[in-house]
Amino acid sequence: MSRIGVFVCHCGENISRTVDVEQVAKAAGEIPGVAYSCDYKYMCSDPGQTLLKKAVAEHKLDGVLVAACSPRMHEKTFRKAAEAAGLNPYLCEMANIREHCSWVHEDRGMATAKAKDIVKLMVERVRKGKSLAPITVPVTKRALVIGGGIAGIQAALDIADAGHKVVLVERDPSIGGHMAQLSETFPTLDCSQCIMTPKMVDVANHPNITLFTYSEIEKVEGYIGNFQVTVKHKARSVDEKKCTGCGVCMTKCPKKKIPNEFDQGHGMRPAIYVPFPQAVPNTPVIDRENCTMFQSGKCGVCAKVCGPGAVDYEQKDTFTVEDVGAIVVATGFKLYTIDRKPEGSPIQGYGEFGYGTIPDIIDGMTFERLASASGPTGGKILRPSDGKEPKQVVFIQCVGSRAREKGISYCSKVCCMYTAKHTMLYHHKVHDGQAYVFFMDARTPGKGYDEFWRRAVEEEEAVYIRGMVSRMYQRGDKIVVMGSDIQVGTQVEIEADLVVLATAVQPQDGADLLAQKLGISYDKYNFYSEAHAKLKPVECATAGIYLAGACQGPKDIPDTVSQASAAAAKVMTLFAKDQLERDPVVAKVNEKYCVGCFACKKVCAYGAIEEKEIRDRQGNLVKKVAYVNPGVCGGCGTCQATCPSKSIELDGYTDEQIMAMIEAL
Amino acid sequence: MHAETKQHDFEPKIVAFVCTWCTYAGADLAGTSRMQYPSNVRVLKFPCTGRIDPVFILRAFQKGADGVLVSGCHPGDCHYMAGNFHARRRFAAFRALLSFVGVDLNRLQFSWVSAAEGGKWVDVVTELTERVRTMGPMPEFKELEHEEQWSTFAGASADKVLNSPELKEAYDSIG
Amino acid sequence: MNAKASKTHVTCIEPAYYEAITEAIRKEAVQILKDETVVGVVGYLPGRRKGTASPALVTTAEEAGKLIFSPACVNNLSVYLTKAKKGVLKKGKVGIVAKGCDMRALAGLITESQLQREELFIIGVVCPGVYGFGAERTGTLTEANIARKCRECSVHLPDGADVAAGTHTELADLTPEEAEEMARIEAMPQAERWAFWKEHFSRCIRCMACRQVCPFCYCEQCLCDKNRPQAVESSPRPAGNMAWHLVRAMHLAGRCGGCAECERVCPMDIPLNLLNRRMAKELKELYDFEAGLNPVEKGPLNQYKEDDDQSFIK
Amino acid sequence: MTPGKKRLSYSYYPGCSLHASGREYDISTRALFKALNVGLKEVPDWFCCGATPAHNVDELLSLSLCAKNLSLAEEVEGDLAVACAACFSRLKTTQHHLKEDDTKRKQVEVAIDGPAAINKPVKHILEILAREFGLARLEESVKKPLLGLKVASYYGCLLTRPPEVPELDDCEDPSIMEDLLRALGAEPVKWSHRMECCGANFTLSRPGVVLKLSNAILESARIAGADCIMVACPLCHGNLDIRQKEIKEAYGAPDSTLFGNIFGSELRGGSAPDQRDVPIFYVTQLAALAMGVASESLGFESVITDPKPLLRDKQLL
Repeated sequence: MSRIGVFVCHCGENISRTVDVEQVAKAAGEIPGVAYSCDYKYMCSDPGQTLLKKAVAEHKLDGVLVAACSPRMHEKTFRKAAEAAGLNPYLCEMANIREHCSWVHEDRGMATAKAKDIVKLMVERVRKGKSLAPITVPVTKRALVIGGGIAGIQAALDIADAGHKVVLVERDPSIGGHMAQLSETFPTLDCSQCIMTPKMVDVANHPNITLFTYSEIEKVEGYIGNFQVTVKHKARSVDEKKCTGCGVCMTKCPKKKIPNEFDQGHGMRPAIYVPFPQAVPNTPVIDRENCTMFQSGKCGVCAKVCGPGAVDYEQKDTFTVEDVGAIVVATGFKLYTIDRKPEGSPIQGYGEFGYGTIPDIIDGMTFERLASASGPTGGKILRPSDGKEPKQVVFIQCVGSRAREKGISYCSKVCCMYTAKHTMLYHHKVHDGQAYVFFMDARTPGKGYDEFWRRAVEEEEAVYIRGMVSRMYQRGDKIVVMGSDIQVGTQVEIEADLVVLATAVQPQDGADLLAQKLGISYDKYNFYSEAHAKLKPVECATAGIYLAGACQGPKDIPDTVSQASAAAAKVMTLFAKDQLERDPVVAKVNEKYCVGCFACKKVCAYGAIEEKEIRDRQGNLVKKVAYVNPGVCGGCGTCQATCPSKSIELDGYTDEQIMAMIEAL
Repeated sequence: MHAETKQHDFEPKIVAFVCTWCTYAGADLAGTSRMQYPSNVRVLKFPCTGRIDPVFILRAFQKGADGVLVSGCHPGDCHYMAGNFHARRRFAAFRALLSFVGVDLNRLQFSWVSAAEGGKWVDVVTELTERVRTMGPMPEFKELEHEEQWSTFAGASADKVLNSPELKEAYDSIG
Repeated sequence: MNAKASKTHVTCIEPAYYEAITEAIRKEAVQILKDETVVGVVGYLPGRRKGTASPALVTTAEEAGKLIFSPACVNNLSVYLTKAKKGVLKKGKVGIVAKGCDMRALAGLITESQLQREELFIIGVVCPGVYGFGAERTGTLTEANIARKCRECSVHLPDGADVAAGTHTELADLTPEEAEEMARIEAMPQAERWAFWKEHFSRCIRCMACRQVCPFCYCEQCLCDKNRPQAVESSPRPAGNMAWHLVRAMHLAGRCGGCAECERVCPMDIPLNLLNRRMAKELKELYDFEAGLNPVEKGPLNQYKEDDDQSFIK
Repeated sequence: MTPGKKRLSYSYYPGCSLHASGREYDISTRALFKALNVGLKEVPDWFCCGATPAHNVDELLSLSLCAKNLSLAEEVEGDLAVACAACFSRLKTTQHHLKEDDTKRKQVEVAIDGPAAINKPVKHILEILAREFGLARLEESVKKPLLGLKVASYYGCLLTRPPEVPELDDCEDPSIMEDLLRALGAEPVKWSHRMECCGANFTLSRPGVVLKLSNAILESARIAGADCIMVACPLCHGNLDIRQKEIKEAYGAPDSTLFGNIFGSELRGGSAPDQRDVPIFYVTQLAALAMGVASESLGFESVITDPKPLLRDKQLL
């Protein structure tokens, strides 16, 4: 006979208002095998927990049921208390009589009856429960960082500085990300590349960092502490070991008129190129789609001029498998574009702005390149269509952002500040020019941020118009911007030479695909979801995977760097232990009865089930059975429902427990 | 949602098999949002709909459930990646079987209720409860529970089954 | 031996036809035993009573010369490879005489890792049909004595077998009795359907012959024999009977090869194959799955597609 | 008519304007449908849809007016064809609201004493021509292609907005009129003011506003090189056609155009603005003309800005 204790919580009045808790406790006491029952005002409080611990000792309880709120709320609390009292924590369960009962029913009689039933069911669950021991798994103290922008670089450097090995994987030929593209940074207006490039060099030189550029994540297997990540190294067509980075190939390449992605398509690059002069590594890559050699087989100039013989047209994609214990995802963002989106797309384009067909309507990143000393115009503000210096520039904020009707409801966070910066940069470079800004609100919470924005308005003569733009069209060589000024209450029309759109920050293309490989969740915009918005802002729900930077949501540089360091700290915390414990709700095979049909293996989404050979003492094969790798098992129990003979069983949700609960209905 | 104050002649027994990550959490949300729904439902928590064996549904009906709800995460949202996809096929097949042997499928409801869909939980539970209430108690499985093996022999079909005079005599002698 | 010969429809199948198959089987079985391709052949020997046949394992060429094939060869022999004669396989490759419906079971067993194709030598029978239960055994197969399952057989040709014995002949114009019966039940009002099955199941004596004869019921411990917990009541009472037959049908869904042995051996004449047929029909309609003659990677209930039908889910 | 295809047939809600100031639209619509052998049966006993004023005053009234008309339309077979952009907008909006809101639907059903026909398909003439009749068939049916006619297609406010209601075309960048014009052999011009407001019913209360807005439209069309403007709304037609003389008087001088630009405009550059007359056509007038319908039956006489010189010039008369 079991000796179960049932503790019925009033939750102040949250439960006792509609549920007669005394009656519930009394009824529980009458269930066979219940040795003790009581009710108490706040079970989760210190005295409540003490009450539980005392009862376990006094009544020699071998199982505990707390009838209170949702187990999602306090299961951990009470399991800890039970453990402190000497019980196995998995013999402590919760009956949810608050969320599932007192809060959703008003009839006291009915609610009390239901609460009694819930307690009755859960008593059976406790009775049939088993002691479970946490599973320990070893930790590989090597981290993978995905993405080589400022977030990835910061996380990689922090982890590496702590003495752990780091693999940094970047999709593009160079690390640096968006920050390397920026001209100057708010709120101090220091040159972005000046603060970024030293960090890039640090990464390249760090003995603990292995850098894979022009590489992508192919496959992720394993689990916290023990990931096996297959990295695809795209064929660079240049041998990184041989290349000295002299750059002769680039100067001799006959194909030079390819729009440069780094300059947002406004500068030109050859077919063999490094994205920008300070690229790390400084090894060129051949853009096979635009290379004459690859397209027609006739050229080969770069190979001929390459002294060390580093150019290799035959190079193939290669794959390596990296064993790591933790993963930091830092894949960053891209900017929304106003072009027409495909039919049925949740996100819309801007027909009223001409769907991106007017050349002198550019986005903020393009303006960064125009303003950058290393950009296509050498830092002169010249408009794309005819290379003239624009005298009237209209900046429009919240393009895509905060626009529910366009499919994006969030605030992109960085635009207010960078638009203020743009007006300043413009004013510094075109003294007789006038900047107008259409804005909804100026959102400038941040150290020195509001002062910065005020400076743009008060000292740098930017005209801020509160209101939105309804339409833009080309008339002659001007862009007519029609908008409203809601403070004056009038229509506004401006003839602009250049329009700069602060388009929304969106996750990178393929963010969802990477998330699926990693098994992490993402929101409807494809931003990665943190485990808890407030208390776990860096962790993913999937253990061992952490987030840094704009892949989780729009962020400016200081926030990104902070989060990257936080993610690194989480990785270091994980690496501080040699072994790690995990929840023991995993499947186990009854080898005696398993006949090895492997239906379980076929339905296991985790690949946790292997084939195991049972041999007799002579070493003859007796049979093959299923084996569950407890470190990999996710604990869903699909295998058990599939197994015809129920020779595989999920701890914590055994058939015995469930059947007993159904019997108690 | 207002409180159900009306007295009913029949309070059906509804059993809900739900996954812990989506529907259980959705039901929690209905609670924290103080939505109201009929109190007939008894919830059994599973890690995933993939864990739910058709035998459980059968057993619930045998043990007196008048209606059964199985609810989990929307396709693509499964915490365990694919458990609900497997469950979907399994229950599609099981429904066909139950229907073929003459079980009224109006008593067996499947739904996807996410952690954010407290309102949908309330709708699903209310709809099933009220539907089953109008259908009345489910007699089929309960009657079976109370029948004995040889009970059919006493009835009209005795001739058909008891096809030898010796057996019939033996049976009649038992009384 | 030419299985691909154009098929003919006749009003009855004479003993000579079966004799030709018998010859072909003997020749093949003797050969593979002689050249030690296999360690034994599972086939049929004449039964003690006239007009019967019984399953047998032959291990010598001499015995193999006595193998037969007749309309009385009703058994699905694949069951001898997993349960009764499981030990045979360990010694080496085994030959087996298999009709189309038996081959589906072999394919299923290979899918479920219970057999390896390379350990089998399949002597496929181009089977025109076998006797129905209780039918008159005249030596000639006619519309009057053919088994119900054979009336709508779609696997006369044992594609995928190592060798095939027989030419394609089948009885002409047979009404699909099982399909019609299934349609009749489906057309009943729900309460009538329940009454139909309730009556049938209540007769069940739980002799477990259906389980014993099923090639797919190879579990070492059946769920329905477990008592901790007891999912299915084990005594022959109506409640447990209903549960047993539903669990059985569910466990066979997507696996059953349609050999109808369960129905043949049932002493209480419960139309068990109708349940299996109904599940097969559903899985064909929903997932386009049909038990076939060749092994597959995963059965229909061990896989999914993201866009599977979910019209029944709210 | 293509053999094998069922003859299209519609019920028809002309609306008040088409029986009064916009008669040309009504008669050209009927003439066009007749020429295309498409059935058109006027809804018996229809009344005003409430137009723009009603819903500003009393929502229930405006919904009920349309709902009643829709249920009258249910009596006539075929989808409901509507020519007036405002009627179209009101009928579609009503269906949209009543589908979304059960409470409102019930109120309305009490008011009109019957079920609201929320599922009766309501189609604008444009979609009937371009989609249901089909551009290819239309092109085949053309007898007199509108060669050399440069047309600015003017959508106005209501045809495509708000995005979820009319389901006619892309809300901000539609192309249905241009597609139609190309099928008729005309040349649609690319211009900026396709979607701007003409001033609508301010024409009565604050004509100054209308002059300003309509002038911007006319001028933009002239700059784009258009010979004429094509509309699908009697009110737009009225504003652009009837007010042309007043607009010229008000904005004839250089630098007095468009909105009051508060931030230095240099666009007009001092030269006198183009003062050409811009005839305004209804969609159906142009289409019927291309189908070879006699111009006398298209109501060209009753408009203010005479289109005949232009049509003669293009050898279309």
